[in-house]
Amino acid sequence: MGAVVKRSTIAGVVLGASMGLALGVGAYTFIYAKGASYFTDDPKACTNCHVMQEQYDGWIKSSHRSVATCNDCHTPAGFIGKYTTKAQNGFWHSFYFTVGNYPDPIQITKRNRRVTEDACRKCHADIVETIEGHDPEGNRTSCTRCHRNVGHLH
Amino acid sequence: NIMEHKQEAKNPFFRVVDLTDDTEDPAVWGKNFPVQYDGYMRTVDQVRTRYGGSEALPRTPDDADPRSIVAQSRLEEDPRLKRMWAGYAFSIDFREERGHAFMLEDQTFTARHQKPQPGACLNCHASTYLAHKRAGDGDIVKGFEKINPLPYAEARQLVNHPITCIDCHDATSMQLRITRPAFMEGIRALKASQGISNYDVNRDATRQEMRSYVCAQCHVEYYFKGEEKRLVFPWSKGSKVENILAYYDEIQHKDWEHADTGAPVLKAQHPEFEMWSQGIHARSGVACADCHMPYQRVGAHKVSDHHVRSPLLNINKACQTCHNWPEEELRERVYTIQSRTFELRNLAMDALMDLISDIQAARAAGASSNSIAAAQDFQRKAQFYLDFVEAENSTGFHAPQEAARILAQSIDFARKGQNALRPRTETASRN
Amino acid sequence: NIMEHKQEAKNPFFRVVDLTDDTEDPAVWGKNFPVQYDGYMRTVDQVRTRYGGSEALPRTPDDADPRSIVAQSRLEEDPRLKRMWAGYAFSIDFREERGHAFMLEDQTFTARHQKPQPGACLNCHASTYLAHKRAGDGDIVKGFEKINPLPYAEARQLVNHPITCIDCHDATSMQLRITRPAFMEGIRALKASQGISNYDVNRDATRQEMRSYVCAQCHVEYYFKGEEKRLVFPWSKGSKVENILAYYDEIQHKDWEHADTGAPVLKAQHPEFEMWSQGIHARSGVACADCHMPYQRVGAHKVSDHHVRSPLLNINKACQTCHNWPEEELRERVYTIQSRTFELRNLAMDALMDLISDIQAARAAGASSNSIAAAQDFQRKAQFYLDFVEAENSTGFHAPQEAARILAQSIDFARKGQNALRPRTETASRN
Ligand code: HEC
Ligand code: HEC
Ligand code: HEC
Ligand code: HEC
Ligand code: HEC
Ligand code: HEC
Ligand code: HEC
Ligand code: HEC
Ligand code: HEC
Ligand code: HEC
Ligand code: HEC
Ligand code: HEC
Ligand code: HEC
Ligand code: HEC
Ligand SMILES: [Ca+2]
Ligand SMILES: [Ca+2]
Repeated sequence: MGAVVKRSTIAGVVLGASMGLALGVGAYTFIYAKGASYFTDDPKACTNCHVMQEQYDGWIKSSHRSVATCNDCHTPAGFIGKYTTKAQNGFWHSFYFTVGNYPDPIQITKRNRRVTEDACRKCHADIVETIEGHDPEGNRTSCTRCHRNVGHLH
Repeated sequence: NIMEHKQEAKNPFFRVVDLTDDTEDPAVWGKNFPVQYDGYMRTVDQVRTRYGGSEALPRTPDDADPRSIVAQSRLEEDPRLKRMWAGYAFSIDFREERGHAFMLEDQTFTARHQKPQPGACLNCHASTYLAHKRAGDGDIVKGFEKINPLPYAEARQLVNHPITCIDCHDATSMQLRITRPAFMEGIRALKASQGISNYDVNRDATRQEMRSYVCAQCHVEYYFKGEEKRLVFPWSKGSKVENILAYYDEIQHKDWEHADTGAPVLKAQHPEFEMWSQGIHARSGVACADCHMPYQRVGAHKVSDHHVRSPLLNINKACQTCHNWPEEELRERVYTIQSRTFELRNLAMDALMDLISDIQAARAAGASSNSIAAAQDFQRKAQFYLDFVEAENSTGFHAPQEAARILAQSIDFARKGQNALRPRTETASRN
Repeated sequence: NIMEHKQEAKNPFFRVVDLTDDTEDPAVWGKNFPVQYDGYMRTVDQVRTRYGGSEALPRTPDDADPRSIVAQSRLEEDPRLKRMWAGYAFSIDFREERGHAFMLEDQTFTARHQKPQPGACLNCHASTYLAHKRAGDGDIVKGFEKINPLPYAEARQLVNHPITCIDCHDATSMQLRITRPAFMEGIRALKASQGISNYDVNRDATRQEMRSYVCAQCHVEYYFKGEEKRLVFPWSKGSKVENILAYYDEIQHKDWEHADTGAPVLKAQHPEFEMWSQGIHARSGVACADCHMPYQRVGAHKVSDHHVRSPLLNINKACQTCHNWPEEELRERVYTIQSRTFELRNLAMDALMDLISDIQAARAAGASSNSIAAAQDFQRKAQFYLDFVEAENSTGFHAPQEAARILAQSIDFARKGQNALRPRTETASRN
């Protein structure tokens, strides 16, 4: 019993410390790297992190350049969803950017791919209604399997 | 116009008629889904590609065969095929396959019926869902078992259409579903060989898998098992060519005895699903329907193009959604793959002809039965491997390197068979 | 850290030293380009992949060969190679190739020097740009012609480094450039065969082409022409295996006479460029450097990873920029391709061994010189085709179906060679 308590206490301390560290770097990153612009819909906000330059360049070349910005595809619909996703992404963004230890090329996470695939349906519900209509939940068509270049043309 | 689109958008389809699990006639389904029906009806088109599609050849109808148009004869194009299948029904009549609209009449009138065929043939050439359901009193597996052993002509009376909507779709939800007992059993055996037990395809398959599985009910290698003529897909050891041959070897199955050589040989038939499974597209999750029934825009909607055909006749929708290359370039990529396959297919065919000649000669010269048996076994292997690619209808495209590998093996088998009959010139062999 | 990033973004590099067209030492270049230099120096790493990379094996240095570490011997791994090359220097010593850092010492100390080798060898194993320039008084082609015919040991004195920066880069613009006369001439001949006359690679190649051409200066099939030992890439009829064989047949070139059979045979060597040219990646404009020197992010910049190596040791950067699949899946895709190639390579190797045994036996038994000559010609073909894939270092990955096609042809040649020596058992042949 005692051993278990002790171990979880240590775990708690370690976790707390690393959270603190992460928040610290997060704050530094936020100010220096013009993080405030992160809360806007301006695509340049994302490229303030030059690591995102490639996606920006790809977006500029893509068919959606004039119809959708980053947030149209990478945040869920609705204010709360949008800003929790941003907060969550923003935290990891700052953390990885500062620590410098992230996959390169960057790869979208499962969760965010889902967000993005939802975004397609926000705008294109009409056209895909026919092919989606009879689809059981959780077993849907992946738009990017065919349209992998719409958001970013690399 | 926008008004119209908005209108359509709210009504993905007009439920003009009520479809039930007993509605067979596609024209009735077509009332609710006119676009899909329209595509479906266009499978009568015949256009040739370099290695695929089909050519519409006029013929004079006669009593035995009322068809006024058929596809080109493959036996006339390449007489080596006749010799490869000497003694088997395929050496009598074998044509390039054409669209789904023709499946029932092409089967009914093929001259292959000169050898008696069973009702099991119908599984892949007719809308059998309701026939099975009726014959089995609601149990399609029972119906399947009843119809399989009937003589073809008798079973033929029980069906009315080539494949129709109800063979692929659930009438109420329109979801894809598997209706063929042979595939339910085949895929269960295949999954078991991969360590997945008790696989129920209609319960466990994902939607994307279903977009290939509905095709794999027919576009696969098969045989009729035992007196019951049960249609079986020989996948319990796996679906690669060596697994299937091992299966047949184990049960000592032969399709026929070769007329020129006496070898107990096998014919492979349209293993599109098996070959595709070994290719990079399957590995990347690209389904048969993605290429052969690509989405097309119709008004404000997307629909699957039910005009099932060669993707080379529709490169724009079939390939360019994923591949950003010009149409001409994509066609060239396919032709490059196909011409390599065709080159090796011809090499393997020549090797097999040489082996057949050698066995014939050796039997005439009274060679030892041991060496003849060895050569016959090589013929069985060479023939099955070659046929696996020859019968596969993409001329290698579905899995380019795998097709070449199989043909290389076939060449080696055929030539080794010759060796078995041709001893070295010396007596003491060295090293 | 961010501070640093912003800083770096403004200074793509610090010009610490002035580089000229005579700066050979890579350490000097490294002052301006520390990251590239760092990668370059890491080509000493030895890590094995399933079929590639290399293994660092300790050895006891001796007078003839001071190396304390070498790569694994391919001859020990597969003794059939010895017999395939019987009578040729390759049957004495042949190892898995390793990183660029070793190219000069591995060449200097290979036991293949038991057969005398010319200075031409150095073209691909040393930084020869300045050696050529000096020997030719500023004209590298003249220098090339002078050094080629020298005995190896003598020529060896004229070079100091394995490949260095100046062999690939222009010292002032840092642009890629071709420095090897053999490639300038080879690619001109190849383009001419495609109807493009007077091709000047340093003038006409695009930047993306250069990202492969710099490698194609060495990773290609070659031979030494005539007494001048001119290094020649045999591409005037094209660069596919049949074009190259036709070239050698026309000039009746042989690399050596096979010790066991007396056949006038050819050895293919590292035709990576030729094989890649037949693959889907080349067709899609993917260059050697895209996979073997992918961009990597260093601070705010992208630099080409000068640690040239197997992409399987760097899948994330080498493949995932284009292919959105997990690392494990990408590795499996490569292994699937390679294991098919390896399977056929072994089949072709066995067929060739069988043919060699048969020719040996037939010669011992005093078979007709006609049939022996026919079999020897088949050996020449089978050997060259097999070697073309065997010597190609990607185990088929660079062009999977093409590699399989070549091996299938090889098998057919070898087995037909056996037939040429083994008459049928009967007298009157029937069809
Ligand atoms: C039209 C929709 C769309 C827009 C607009 C868009 N993206 Fe994306 N983005 C995607 C999709 C889809 C993916 C996943 C790519 C994949 O699956 O290959 C993605 C992936 C990413 C990734 C991960 C990299 C990867 O390839 O997985 C980053 C980073 C990214 N986007 C940033 C941005 C930025 C920054 C912008 C604005 C400049 C932007 N995106 C605009 C759809 C979009
Ligand atoms: C503070 C710098 C920074 C800013 C600002 C930034 N990003 Fe990123 N982003 C990163 C880094 C670093 C990564 C890689 C981390 C990882 O892979 O999880 C990344 C990864 C991503 C990914 C792929 C990983 C995932 O979580 O799916 C997406 C999508 C993405 N960013 C979208 C955006 C969008 C949209 C914006 C603007 C609203 C944005 N980013 C703004 C630094 C930033
Ligand atoms: C903010 C709304 C919005 C979002 C989100 C969005 N799109 Fe679009 N999309 C549009 C509009 C508007 C057009 C028409 C653009 C045009 O005609 O140029 C369009 C056009 C298209 C087209 C046809 C043109 C082309 O690029 O081929 C495709 C395909 C498409 N979208 C797919 C997607 C996919 C897949 C996603 C999700 C990854 C997505 N869209 C997300 C608004 C959006
Ligand atoms: C299997 C491939 C495939 C998948 C998956 C797919 N599409 Fe498409 N999509 C296509 C094809 C093919 C077209 C072009 C149809 C045409 O031109 O007639 C298309 C066209 C479109 C268009 C443009 C129609 C136009 O002409 O303006 C949009 C928008 C679109 N798709 C959105 C989506 C969305 C959203 C999803 C996910 C729910 C999706 N697609 C999934 C193949 C696909
Ligand atoms: C990536 C695209 C793609 C996928 C996926 C695919 N095919 Fe094909 N298929 C082709 C091409 C290309 C051809 C060659 C057509 C030609 O030669 O005209 C072909 C040919 C065929 C043919 C012969 C057509 C003719 O015109 O004679 C049949 C039958 C076939 N495929 C069935 C299938 C089945 C069943 C599946 C799934 C198990 C499948 N295909 C998956 C692209 C594909
Ligand atoms: C009920 C059995 C059955 C099913 C299910 C089936 N097919 Fe077929 N298919 C056939 C038969 C039989 C033919 C040959 C018809 C003939 O030649 O008369 C054929 C022909 C074809 C052809 C050749 C057309 C031509 O012009 O040469 C293609 C392509 C094809 N099928 C693809 C598919 C695809 C894709 C699916 C699934 C979406 C599918 N098939 C489902 C039995 C079937
Ligand atoms: C497992 C499914 C299946 C069974 C069982 C089946 N077929 Fe087919 N058949 C196909 C498919 C798929 C095609 C189209 C592909 C091809 O021709 O290779 C086809 C094509 C044909 C064709 C047109 C091409 C040709 O070969 O001339 C005829 C005729 C034919 N079948 C007759 C028969 C007969 C007779 C039987 C019974 C002995 C039979 N089929 C059993 C699936 C099947
Ligand atoms: C050979 C099999 C096959 C036959 C026969 C068939 N379908 Fe389909 N159908 C498909 C496939 C595959 C899809 C794509 C399903 C998916 O993506 O989940 C589809 C999709 C559909 C859809 C959904 C919307 C769309 O277009 O993607 C409708 C509606 C439909 N079919 C109606 C019909 C009708 C009506 C008939 C008869 C005239 C018919 N089908 C015959 C295979 C078939
Ligand atoms: C839904 C997406 C999709 C469709 C549709 C599709 N492909 Fe592909 N194709 C892929 C993917 C994924 C790969 C594997 C390479 C990769 O991961 O990028 C591939 C690979 C290939 C290759 C290289 C592999 C080989 O076999 O040599 C060729 C050639 C090719 N496709 C041609 C075609 C043609 C022709 C069509 C139309 C008949 C087609 N593809 C349809 C997604 C698709
Ligand atoms: C699309 C990626 C790709 C391209 C383009 C490519 N290669 Fe490779 N290469 C590979 C892979 C994968 C291997 C196999 C590595 C292994 O087995 O470890 C390989 C193996 C090699 C090897 C043997 C490496 C070893 O570890 O033993 C050499 C040498 C080589 N390639 C040279 C070249 C040259 C020269 C070119 C251009 C003419 C080229 N490659 C183009 C991916 C590529
Ligand atoms: C001057 C000749 C030359 C040039 C130019 C050259 N190579 Fe090499 N390469 C060699 C030699 C020689 C070796 C073998 C060295 C040894 O085994 O000691 C080698 C080995 C390799 C290996 C094998 C590494 C291993 O671990 O097995 C790869 C991969 C490779 N080269 C790729 C490339 C690429 C990519 C380029 C162009 C960017 C290139 N080479 C340019 C001569 C060259
Ligand atoms: C046209 C360029 C070229 C020429 C000329 C050349 N090499 Fe190489 N050599 C290479 C490349 C590329 C490799 C790495 C790939 C491989 O080993 O297949 C290599 C690898 C080697 C290796 C290491 C692997 C092995 O075979 O044991 C030795 C040793 C070697 N060469 C010796 C020589 C000798 C001796 C000569 C002269 C007879 C020579 N080379 C001429 C390009 C060349
Ligand atoms: C085997 C050939 C080869 C050698 C040797 C070589 N490089 Fe490179 N280098 C390349 C290639 C290929 C590129 C990519 C050029 C492009 O994309 O245009 C490159 C690019 C570069 C660049 C441009 C920035 C970048 O990283 O893409 C610099 C700077 C550079 N090399 C420096 C060096 C230095 C310093 C050395 C010696 C230590 C060296 N190189 C040796 C082939 C080589
Ligand atoms: C610069 C882009 C790029 C890079 C880097 C790249 N590929 Fe590809 N790959 C392609 C393209 C383009 C195709 C052809 C299919 C297509 O058009 O989508 C392809 C096709 C393939 C295929 C299917 C063809 C075949 O030969 O079976 C495989 C497997 C593959 N790539 C694996 C790899 C691996 C492994 C690596 C890393 C060693 C790699 N690729 C690096 C762009 C790339
Ligand atoms: Ca056809
Ligand atoms: Ca190696």
